[in-house]
Amino acid sequence: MLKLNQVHTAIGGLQIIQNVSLEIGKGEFVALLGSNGAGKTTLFRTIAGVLKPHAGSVTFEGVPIDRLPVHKIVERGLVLCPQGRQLFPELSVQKNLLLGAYPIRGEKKRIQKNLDRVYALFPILRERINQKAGTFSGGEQQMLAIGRALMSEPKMLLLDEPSVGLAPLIVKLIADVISNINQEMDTTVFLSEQNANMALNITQRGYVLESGRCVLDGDCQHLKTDEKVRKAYIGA
Amino acid sequence: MLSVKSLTKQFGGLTAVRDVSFDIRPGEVFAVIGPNGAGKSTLFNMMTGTLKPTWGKVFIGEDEISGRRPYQIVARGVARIFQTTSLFDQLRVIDNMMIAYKWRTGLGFWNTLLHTPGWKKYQAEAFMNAMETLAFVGLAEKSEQLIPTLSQEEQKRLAIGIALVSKPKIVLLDEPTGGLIQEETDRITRLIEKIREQGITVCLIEHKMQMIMGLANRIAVLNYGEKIAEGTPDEIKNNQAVIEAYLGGEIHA
Amino acid sequence: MITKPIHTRLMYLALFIAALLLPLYVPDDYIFQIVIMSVLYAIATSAMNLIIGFTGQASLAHGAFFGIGAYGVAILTKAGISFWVALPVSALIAALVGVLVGIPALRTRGHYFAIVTLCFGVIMWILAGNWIELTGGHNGIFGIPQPTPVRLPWLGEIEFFSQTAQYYLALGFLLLTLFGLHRLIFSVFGLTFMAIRNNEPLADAVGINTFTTKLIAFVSANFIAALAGGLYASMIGAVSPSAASHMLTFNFLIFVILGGIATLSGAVIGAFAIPIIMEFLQFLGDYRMLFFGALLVVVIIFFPQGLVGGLRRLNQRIAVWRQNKVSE
Amino acid sequence: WAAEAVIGFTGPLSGPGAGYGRDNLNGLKMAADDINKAGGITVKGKKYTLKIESYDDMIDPTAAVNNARRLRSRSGARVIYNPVFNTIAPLMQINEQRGSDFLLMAYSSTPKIEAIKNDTTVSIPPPFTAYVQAFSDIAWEKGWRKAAMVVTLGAYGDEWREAFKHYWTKKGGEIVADKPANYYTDTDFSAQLSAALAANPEFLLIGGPSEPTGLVIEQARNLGFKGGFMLVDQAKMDYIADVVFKGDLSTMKDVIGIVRVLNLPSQVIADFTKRYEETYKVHVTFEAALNYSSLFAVAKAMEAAGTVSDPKAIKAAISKVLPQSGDTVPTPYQGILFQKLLVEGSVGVIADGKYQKNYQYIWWAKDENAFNKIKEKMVTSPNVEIRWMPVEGYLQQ
Amino acid sequence: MELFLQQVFNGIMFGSTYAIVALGLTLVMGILNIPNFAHGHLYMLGGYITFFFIGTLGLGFWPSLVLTLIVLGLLGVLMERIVYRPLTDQPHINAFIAAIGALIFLESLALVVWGPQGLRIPNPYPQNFELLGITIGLQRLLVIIGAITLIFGLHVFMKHTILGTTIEAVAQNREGAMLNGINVNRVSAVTFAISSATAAVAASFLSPIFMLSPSMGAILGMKAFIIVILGGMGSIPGAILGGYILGVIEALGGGYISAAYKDVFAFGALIIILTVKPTGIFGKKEA
Ligand SMILES: Nc1ncnc2c1ncn2[C@@H]1O[C@H](COP(=O)(O)OP(=O)(O)OP(=O)(O)O)[C@@H](O)[C@H]1O
Ligand SMILES: Nc1ncnc2c1ncn2[C@@H]1O[C@H](COP(=O)(O)OP(=O)(O)OP(=O)(O)O)[C@@H](O)[C@H]1O
Ligand SMILES: [Mg+2]
Ligand SMILES: [Mg+2]
Repeated sequence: MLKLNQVHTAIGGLQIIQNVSLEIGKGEFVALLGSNGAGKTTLFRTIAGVLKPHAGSVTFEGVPIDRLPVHKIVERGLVLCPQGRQLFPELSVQKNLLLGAYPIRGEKKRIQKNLDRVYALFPILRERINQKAGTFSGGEQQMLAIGRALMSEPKMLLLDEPSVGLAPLIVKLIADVISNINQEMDTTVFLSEQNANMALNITQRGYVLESGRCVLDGDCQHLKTDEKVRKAYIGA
Repeated sequence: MLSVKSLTKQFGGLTAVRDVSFDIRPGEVFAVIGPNGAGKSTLFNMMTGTLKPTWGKVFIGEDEISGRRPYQIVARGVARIFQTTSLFDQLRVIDNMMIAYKWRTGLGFWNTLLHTPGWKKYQAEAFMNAMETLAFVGLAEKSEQLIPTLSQEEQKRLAIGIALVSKPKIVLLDEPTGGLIQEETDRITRLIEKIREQGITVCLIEHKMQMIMGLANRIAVLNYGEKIAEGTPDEIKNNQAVIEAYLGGEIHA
Repeated sequence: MITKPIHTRLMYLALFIAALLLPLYVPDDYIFQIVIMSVLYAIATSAMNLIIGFTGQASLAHGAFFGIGAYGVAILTKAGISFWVALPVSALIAALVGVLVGIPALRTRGHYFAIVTLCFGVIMWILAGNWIELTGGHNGIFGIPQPTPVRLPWLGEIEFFSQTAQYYLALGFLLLTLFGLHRLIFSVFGLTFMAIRNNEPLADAVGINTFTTKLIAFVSANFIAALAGGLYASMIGAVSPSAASHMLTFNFLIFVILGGIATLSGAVIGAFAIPIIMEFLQFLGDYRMLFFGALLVVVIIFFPQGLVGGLRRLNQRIAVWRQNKVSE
Repeated sequence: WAAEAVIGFTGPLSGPGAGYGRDNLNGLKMAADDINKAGGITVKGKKYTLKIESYDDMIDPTAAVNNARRLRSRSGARVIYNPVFNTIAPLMQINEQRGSDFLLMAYSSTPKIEAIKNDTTVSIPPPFTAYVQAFSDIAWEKGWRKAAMVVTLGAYGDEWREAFKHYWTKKGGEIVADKPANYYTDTDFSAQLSAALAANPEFLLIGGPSEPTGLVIEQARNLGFKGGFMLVDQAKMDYIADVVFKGDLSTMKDVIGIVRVLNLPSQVIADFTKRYEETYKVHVTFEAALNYSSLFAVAKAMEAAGTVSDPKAIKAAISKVLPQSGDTVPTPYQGILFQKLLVEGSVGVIADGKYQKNYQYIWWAKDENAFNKIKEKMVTSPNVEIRWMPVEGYLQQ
Repeated sequence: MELFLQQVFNGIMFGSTYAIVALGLTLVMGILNIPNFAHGHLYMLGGYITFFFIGTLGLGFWPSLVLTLIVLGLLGVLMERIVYRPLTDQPHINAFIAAIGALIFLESLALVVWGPQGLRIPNPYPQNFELLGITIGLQRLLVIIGAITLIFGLHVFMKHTILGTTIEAVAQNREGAMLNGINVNRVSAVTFAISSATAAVAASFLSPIFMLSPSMGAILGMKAFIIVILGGMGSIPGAILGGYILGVIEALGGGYISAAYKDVFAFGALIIILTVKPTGIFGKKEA
């Protein structure tokens, strides 16, 4: 479904992503592990088209997307739920969600269906339809961000560190919802996390990123028992 | 050491912190935990003068510091780091440290302009202290580097170094390991222990329970702006209210 | 702190000598006039760089403080006070006004600070045009005496009627300004300016009295701007509201940005380059400003770091090119 | 092949003063063309053509000084024109410097210019105070007593208001409102006009640049004002009538102002106006006419002085070539007084929507006798009345 | 009393102009974060374009208004594309310098094309009528009504259409909007088009009462800039309220106290407001 071939990305002259190749099949649930600053966000932004790789290629469903503008990539069904949530703080919950449905604007029925689906996942959002997104707590904002990303029925969802800075209770809730999205809604999910414990528990496969290079990959059981991964990401 | 008396903060209609009191004892590591939006950072902001409390007071020893400006509070020995790593990222590592040391010196406008005899002395003193503290946080070799070239962990260390350089009595650390992986978290934990060994009191906000439980002498738990518990790690672990509001019955994350 | 490598020092020395010998080389009064004015502008622009470039506070009242200096010297010297007293007194008045304005204005930040200072600038400009008893209204004040001659050892008595004398007078002040600014900026104290520009909440949190520091930068900038204004008044011999107008501020701003913000040399280069370009474009006649407007846009797009930034980039390119050559 | 004598011009050619600056410049250009077409000038047997070189200064003193320096050192101009007091003053600071001296031809009607003693300055227009007195006298004769002022802000406007207030109240008139407005930046004057009209004046003293002055007339009428207008001399009655109101005098109805150029008692005026308007595609103004005449005087003075490069000598020779005759220039100069060229203040009147008789005021004659001597030499015409009116500060002769 | 009413009416008419012009600017400043100091010059150009259609081509008032609106809208798009888009990632002060360049260019352009003399457009509705003892010009009334219609229309557009919402979304979070499939560049272009078109409307309505000159945009542009900040950057109600406040202060200050100092009152009031409330009337609290 998604294929990266020897991707290099630089920001402001600084090489951040170096020679990353990976492939994710339809319906898979894959983790991207890496410490802070390893380049996870940069990689995701490259896939989503916010940054343009200066070498290598990104293909989605067989079509090269690395030169497309972001909105065209979204229209193809590849949606990034960004780190830091990137909500519209002054707009209501409802409007945030409706903007998530921008690629399918006009299709009233479909939008309503998706709205109901998101409210079913996160009942708390339904209670606060008219509250401004900016006044939400961190956990609620994360839910809204995920909900918004689902509004256009993406074929593939990139989730960038949804658990960062969240309380243990909320982390668990979010983890459940993401598994649910992958399994029940049949959405391919690529999840970036430095909380390896959580990520490796719910995903099937994972890549490990260090200083912009992909240093390790394999299925989760394998990764969990890897000595280096244990020491660096999971702890004694 | 540092005591907080009935602190309350309202933002418009929202009460972010409600009637919170506690005392931090000299030499301990005091942790503040709680769900997102519980008001932890707001509490820190009031303790350091970044925000004015709507109600309540903060004392350092006998001295009331609430209502004073941040720089006055720093001068009374309270240093802090921010939740999102905050550095002077247009400047070099050493410059960051010197700036933080400046208030302890006489490096003011006239001394600088006129290069008075004191100026040289202060300049040397500032440099020495900066280098010493950099060595303490493990960044001695990086003194000439620019901030963007540092790793995340190094940036966190530098942030802690900036707080320490002016020799505070107490440092307030807001999520010093936020976003770090386990390995790095462990190293920062060791650094915090080292700070405690220096006799500096530490007040800490974290979400990483494993780390907190091992490090803190005492913990206060906030929920919806209110303090719902205070005690030793063992007491907190078994506190029913805390489990329901925050821990969710599971103690590692 | 930041010690300069020897070849930069040599370059500065060469520039200094060239500046001293310049009167020998100017081809005519016209070029000389532009040079003198550029030296004055360079003083004001360097000061503006202190508050805008290094401290990050976009003060748009700079022209007004230039004007306070100009009017101060005009009024005082016409009242018979010696230029050498009138100049520092006017600059001190500007500094005082700076304190009074800065205390409320520095409560605001970013765009808001820019607008508050712009409004203050416009008010001063209007006052200059309408407070007839003090400022002579829109006609301004004319017949301002030249600086009173000074007696110096070896050189004898120096009059300031000739362009050469005016040039050295202005140059002296420019060097003094640069010397002072250099001391301030390349020091721990100067780092606090940049700390505020970079991250004000953190600066606050590490014990810097950010408000006072900003005020010091603002007031110093105003003091120097007023010095430049005072020199201007006595050299041009007449002041009118245009010497205190916001258009002047915008000119300074253009000099700073196109020269290269937050570099000592950028402000000076901008203050020379832009007026010279403007004069050079005279041949375009009616189309001059049309062209100049377009040129501003193009330059800012292609040289966002100003001319100094452009030069640096060029230097880097050359260095890289050399390295490649060596490695070949 | 003749040598060139460069006449410099620095003035506003862009920005709010651009129209005014160009009127000045056009007059000079036309004069130079006419002089050159007639064979140029002959100085000590050598033929010269005149060349106008102009630079924009946007009324910025620094730019004006730069321009003058450029004109003097690069182009060798020894005569430089400038039309705004704010830039004239600094030019007077440099125009006597050894080696870079030039004759400053200053077009500004403020008497302040004469307050600065300068051996190489000549001012071109009549002092506006002459108009203040002349207009007031005519208004008084018409029986107007209650005045309200909505004059332009700025140096010139401020001085006009002050002078008018002084003279009008001395005469016994009353000023019921003084609400200046910025004619350069404002486009709506109803706030000031409403306030002024609320005091029920019989006439309004208004004016600044001509176009906005026309607008003020229109807006005042729209607010229901039925009385008369007095226009400060910067506002040109003919421009307002012909351009703003397209020749229809019914809105203006009752006006006292500077004379319509076409109504000047001069033999060449019709031809001058026609050629001017054809060449520059703009309405002729008094500035154009006066500058035109002044350059003729300068050219003649160069011939008389036998030099094109000695400003002092040229200035000294000006008195020898005056008075000018009415069949060469539209506004003949009668003489020069220290540094002021002498030309009568010409006043035009519109009453009940029709042009009336014009008045020409001789403002510099010390006594009746001197006046009659001057009058003899002047061009006359049946619908012009020549009057004597001494103006304070100019009675030395 | 009548005089007072007359002045208030004048103030409201002015305020209407200020409000529309500031509204257009706040869209661009609040949303695209571009300090478009040349906004007043777009207004000036709008006046000249109207003059071109009415005076030179002899079209009627309303068709000219619509045509001007279109021309200026396109010009806005062009300006965004050529001048400001290349500066997206630069500091604001650079965009400010570019804006100064753009305004110098536009003013010189008008000067070269139409000359320095003031130009007039015949007034399509020269009728006057009396109400409560004050004289009201029909065209002036039209300015007020036009402004209110425009403000209302813009409000509906921003709050109740999906395109309007995308504009707000881009304002609040550019990258977030991008990631939702919004074509941010197109939104910028549309915003700029709307912004310049509103300036053009103001100019079209006013030019029959006023006079056109190349420098007429300078002061208005500066005032619009100040109003936007006074109201709170990006705040639409702030721009409208700020516009009316300034209009009325000027009319009353200019009419009753002193025209020379009327801007001193207006700007002085502004300084006081901002030092009391450092982020403008409707400004967001700083984090
Ligand atoms: N705009 C930028 N300019 C310069 N460097 C940048 C920029 N954005 C990111 N970087 C650098 O790129 C590297 C990778 O950053 P990235 O945000 O992709 O990491 P990450 O793995 O997502 O980390 P995190 O856990 O913090 O989300 C870091 O060293 C960072 O400093
Ligand atoms: N400046 C402000 N204006 C309005 N509300 C604020 C402001 N700062 C914080 N809040 C609100 O106050 C509450 C407490 O926020 P605070 O940042 O203190 O939480 P926290 O406990 O630090 O959470 P986290 O663990 O996510 O950092 C939140 O609901 C937040 O939205
Ligand atoms: Mg990341
Ligand atoms: Mg927090």
